[in-house]
Amino acid sequence: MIQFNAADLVWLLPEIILFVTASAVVLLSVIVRPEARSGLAALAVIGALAAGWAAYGLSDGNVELFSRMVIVDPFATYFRYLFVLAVLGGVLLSVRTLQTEGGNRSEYYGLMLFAAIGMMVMAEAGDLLMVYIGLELMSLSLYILAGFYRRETRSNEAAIKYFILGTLASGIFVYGLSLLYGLTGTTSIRAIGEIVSAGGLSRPALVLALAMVGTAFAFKVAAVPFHMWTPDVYEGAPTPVTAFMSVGPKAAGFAVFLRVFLEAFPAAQPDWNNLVIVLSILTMAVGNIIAIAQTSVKRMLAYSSIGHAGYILIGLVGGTAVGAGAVLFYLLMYTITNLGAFGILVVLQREKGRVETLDDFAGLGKTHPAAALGMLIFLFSLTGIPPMAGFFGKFYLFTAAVKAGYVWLAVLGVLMSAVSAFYYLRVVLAMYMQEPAAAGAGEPMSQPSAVLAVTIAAFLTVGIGILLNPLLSLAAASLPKM
Amino acid sequence: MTDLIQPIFQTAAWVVIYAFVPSFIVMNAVLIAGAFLTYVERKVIGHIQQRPGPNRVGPLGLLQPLADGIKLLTKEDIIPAQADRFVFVIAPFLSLVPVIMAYAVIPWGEPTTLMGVLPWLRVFDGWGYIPAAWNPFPLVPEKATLVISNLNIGVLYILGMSGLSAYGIILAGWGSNSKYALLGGLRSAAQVISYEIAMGLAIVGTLMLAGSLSLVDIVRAQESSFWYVLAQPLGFLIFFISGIAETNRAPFDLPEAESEIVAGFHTEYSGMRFAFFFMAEYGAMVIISAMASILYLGGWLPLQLPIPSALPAIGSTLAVTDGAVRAVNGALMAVPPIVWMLSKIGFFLFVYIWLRATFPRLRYDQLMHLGWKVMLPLGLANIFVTGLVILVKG
Amino acid sequence: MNLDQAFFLYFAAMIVVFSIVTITRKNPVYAVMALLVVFFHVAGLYVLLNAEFIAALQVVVYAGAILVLYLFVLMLLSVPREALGAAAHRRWPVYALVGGATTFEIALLLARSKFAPRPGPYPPDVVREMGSTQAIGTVLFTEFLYPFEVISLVLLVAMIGAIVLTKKWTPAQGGEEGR
Amino acid sequence: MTIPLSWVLALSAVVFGIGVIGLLTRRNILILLMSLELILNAANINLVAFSNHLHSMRGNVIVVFTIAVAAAEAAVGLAILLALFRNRRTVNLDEVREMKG
Repeated sequence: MIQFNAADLVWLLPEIILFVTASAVVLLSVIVRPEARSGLAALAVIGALAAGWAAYGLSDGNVELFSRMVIVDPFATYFRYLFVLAVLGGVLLSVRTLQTEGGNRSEYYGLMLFAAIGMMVMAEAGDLLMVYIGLELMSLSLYILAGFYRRETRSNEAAIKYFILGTLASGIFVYGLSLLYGLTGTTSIRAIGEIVSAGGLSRPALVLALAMVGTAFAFKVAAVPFHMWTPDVYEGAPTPVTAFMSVGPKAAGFAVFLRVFLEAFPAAQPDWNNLVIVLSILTMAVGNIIAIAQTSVKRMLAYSSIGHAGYILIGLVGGTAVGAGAVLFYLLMYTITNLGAFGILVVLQREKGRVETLDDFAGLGKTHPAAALGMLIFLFSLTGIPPMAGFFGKFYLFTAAVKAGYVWLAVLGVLMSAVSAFYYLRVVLAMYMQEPAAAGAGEPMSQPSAVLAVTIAAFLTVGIGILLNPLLSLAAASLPKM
Repeated sequence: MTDLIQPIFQTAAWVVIYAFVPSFIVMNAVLIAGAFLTYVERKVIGHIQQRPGPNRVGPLGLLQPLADGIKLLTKEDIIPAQADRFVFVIAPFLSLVPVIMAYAVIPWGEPTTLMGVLPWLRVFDGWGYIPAAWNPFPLVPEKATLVISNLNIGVLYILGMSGLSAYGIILAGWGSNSKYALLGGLRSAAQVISYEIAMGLAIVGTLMLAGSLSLVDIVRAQESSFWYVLAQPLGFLIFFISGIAETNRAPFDLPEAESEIVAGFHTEYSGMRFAFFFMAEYGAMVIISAMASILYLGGWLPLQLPIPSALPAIGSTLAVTDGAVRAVNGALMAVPPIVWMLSKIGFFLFVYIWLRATFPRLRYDQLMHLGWKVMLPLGLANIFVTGLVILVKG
Repeated sequence: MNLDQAFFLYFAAMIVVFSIVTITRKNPVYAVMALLVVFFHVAGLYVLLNAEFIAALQVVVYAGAILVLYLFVLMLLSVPREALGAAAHRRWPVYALVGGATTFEIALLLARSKFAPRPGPYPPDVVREMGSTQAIGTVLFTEFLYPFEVISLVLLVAMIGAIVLTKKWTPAQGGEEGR
Repeated sequence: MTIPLSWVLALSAVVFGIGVIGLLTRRNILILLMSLELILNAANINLVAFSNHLHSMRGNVIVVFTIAVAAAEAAVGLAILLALFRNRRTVNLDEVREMKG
């Protein structure tokens, strides 16, 4: 029996705030005149900030609610911050492009907020069912967002591909969930952990269930060989959505990865460890190597984000606390940097036509020095050049791998970073060494909100060194229970 | 060997006694009733419009349905050359079968001994002619409930079956490979789906009061309290209006709007296949009427007048004594339950026909507006208020 | 073999056969009809497994709503009949073979695995006694209250999404997409 | 008088497999969506069977949720398909190949 206590709802305040804001945005978008709809973006931003503030207010919580369905602990709080960041970035980047390309239908912001709720539900899940429902809430919102520019065929294509493969992933997840339920008689993550630790379960079935659940997560974080949707979807979706999609769902995917694998299956660690290693190597290799061949910067960033999933997977190898902490820290760095990198693509967008190919970046250093500098910062950070944020992230990830006894894996990670430098620097070369292409392509349109978001991201990326210690201790304090 | 045969034999006996015989009776009764409903409809509308209606075949034209049936049976069976044969042929069945299946959970009256037949069957039991293991008769109860199967999810079952009616319609439209048929099919399917939601929501109020999904239990619950039409007037209205729309009857018979899209989804059908759609429509009307009776008018329960002295506020102003009312109630009680049930159904069927003769057809957007923007919110409000009342009353 | 098992075999055979029919039909209309048969037999299977509420849900939601939606969209698309049947993948025999082998292996693995019963509070007799509707309702609105609330968000998002993606678009009104 | 659990599991695995094979071999998006429904149904069969086997209601309740999710997915998937069809006039995934790389 449940002990329902209205006071428990306080712990869900961030989600409730987001939900109220999202509903208000969706309802108002029917009423408000088209020219006033950017005001709804402001409303969404305020809602997200309020949710972040509420999450901060609840940051000392460590409770289990509603028959263990929800766990609000420092781990969940950390991810709440992360998702608030992601949704803030997504909304700020969208304002102008939505008006020009997206038909100016502001349900968009509502869907983004709903997606953020889904991510939070995933990160807070105390039960595999909640993981599934959160996953669906997030994914459904994102399918719609990916296809939001419905008159653009690329957007349609991205949506349908994302939908089919995403739904397959969630189908596989439910199947795995059903097997776990059959094996343990429960779906509560902690209870599964206790029963698995006690042993005596049929091993092949357990491994199969693990593989299926893991496959679904691998789909969501775009790990090779479950990445085939990523490039097309990232390229075809509206750029602000891509920015959001490349950080939010990835962080959410890793959140449940950590929660489920470290809390429910530490006992089965030998079974999944090797799988994670293989996944990590493949992901790094395929993501980084195929990225080299790309001429579209957007698609290159898509492959690079696959590669980054590979680095993060290193942190999971061994299932150590240090590794988990490094993953948390890296996700923050990655979120800021990747939002910024895609943000530059948005900022450069012209009234007609996107800016995506390498040629578009030629001579950018001369024509738009500020944007070029921003891009330079983000690319350096993605490569992992000090003192950018990405460097610290990678540093702690690889250190964790070394500490866990996987020196060779860390070396491989560094090597792959070197490979990635090649294609990142190609953009930098194009920006500063090449002559600008013939004029006439038009000027980028003015997008104050997107510029604001990118500027903040740039400052954070560069200046993260100053905040290093508090952030590290925050990540360290936010580990899942192990 | 007997391990296998005996249970199979007993199950077979069970299936025959409990499923086959009642199903056979109900199915045929429904089909015949449906046929005569067409006669009644024409007669009633005729009188409303001051015409005699059918009056040539048999006394008062009573044999008209028979003549119609013979005509439809002997008519040439046409399948359009461009039609998708398989879909075209199967659609009428898909339309009729769910309707007939829905009758499986409709209770028609109190448990009865079937005028003493059942106890008599049990007599065989003691004679010892049949080895005990092979004897199907111990399965025969003292009294049979007048329902083929008292499912504990009866209401959901009916909703499921009514949801399936969309298939027959939509596939008939598609299979005919004709514009009018397709448009009619789409309209009709959209209508059926839209109004099914409102209907489901309307029923929820009743379910909350009765605390059961079994139709028999819902009637029983009304026996111990009062007819739910008193507690759920809004739900009743929503249910019945949605029911009319669900069965594609006037004033919601857009799928068949002759002036716009010929005869809708069954434009291309003739002969017996056409008759199937017709029977499905009338069968569905009876189902909706039966559901309305069961959910809101106490099913087979007799009408009982309130005793004046039990109503202190108005009782004294009435010029009737308790004794008179009790006498009337007693007389009403004496009427067999099944007659009550059938007359309630008949009442609703009459309302159906009456509405058809009275109201002009709605436009399609009006229909959708009514379904989604009036019925649906009202249905939700009804649930909300009902829940609130139950909560307050404890 | 007893009667339940005989029923199970019938349901299983129909489910498998019509699942195969579903994925092999050229014309999606036929696939929908085959899938309808599958859903019905799955519902029958649920009744055998003491879950008549789920069986009703299966018919009402899957057969009565989801599949009708498929059929509806199929009609709305008004795809020319010739273009309806998109061909199979070029290498389909390979996929089918690999998929079949894997399926067989998984089926074998699952059938051989031991799933020890951990008797909970709802043995079949109890469920039959109280009715699966009540049993499910009791658990759904107590232990599963929170997911029940969150699932409503999922449905809300689906609703918004379906409207946003398909609502008729009219040519530019004031330079923007009309509503 | 019960059905062996292993039979049901084998059945669900086969249905799951048929769904996956359909997903791999067919190119018609509508049939792909139907294959996804098969996969979900396989999982549901498992859950109901385990629920019966474990004497717990949890599996049945989860099925209520998966069915709701399936409805939501169908709505969104078909909406996306409609939007795609309006632009491209095709339901063949192979013809939806604008992006390469």
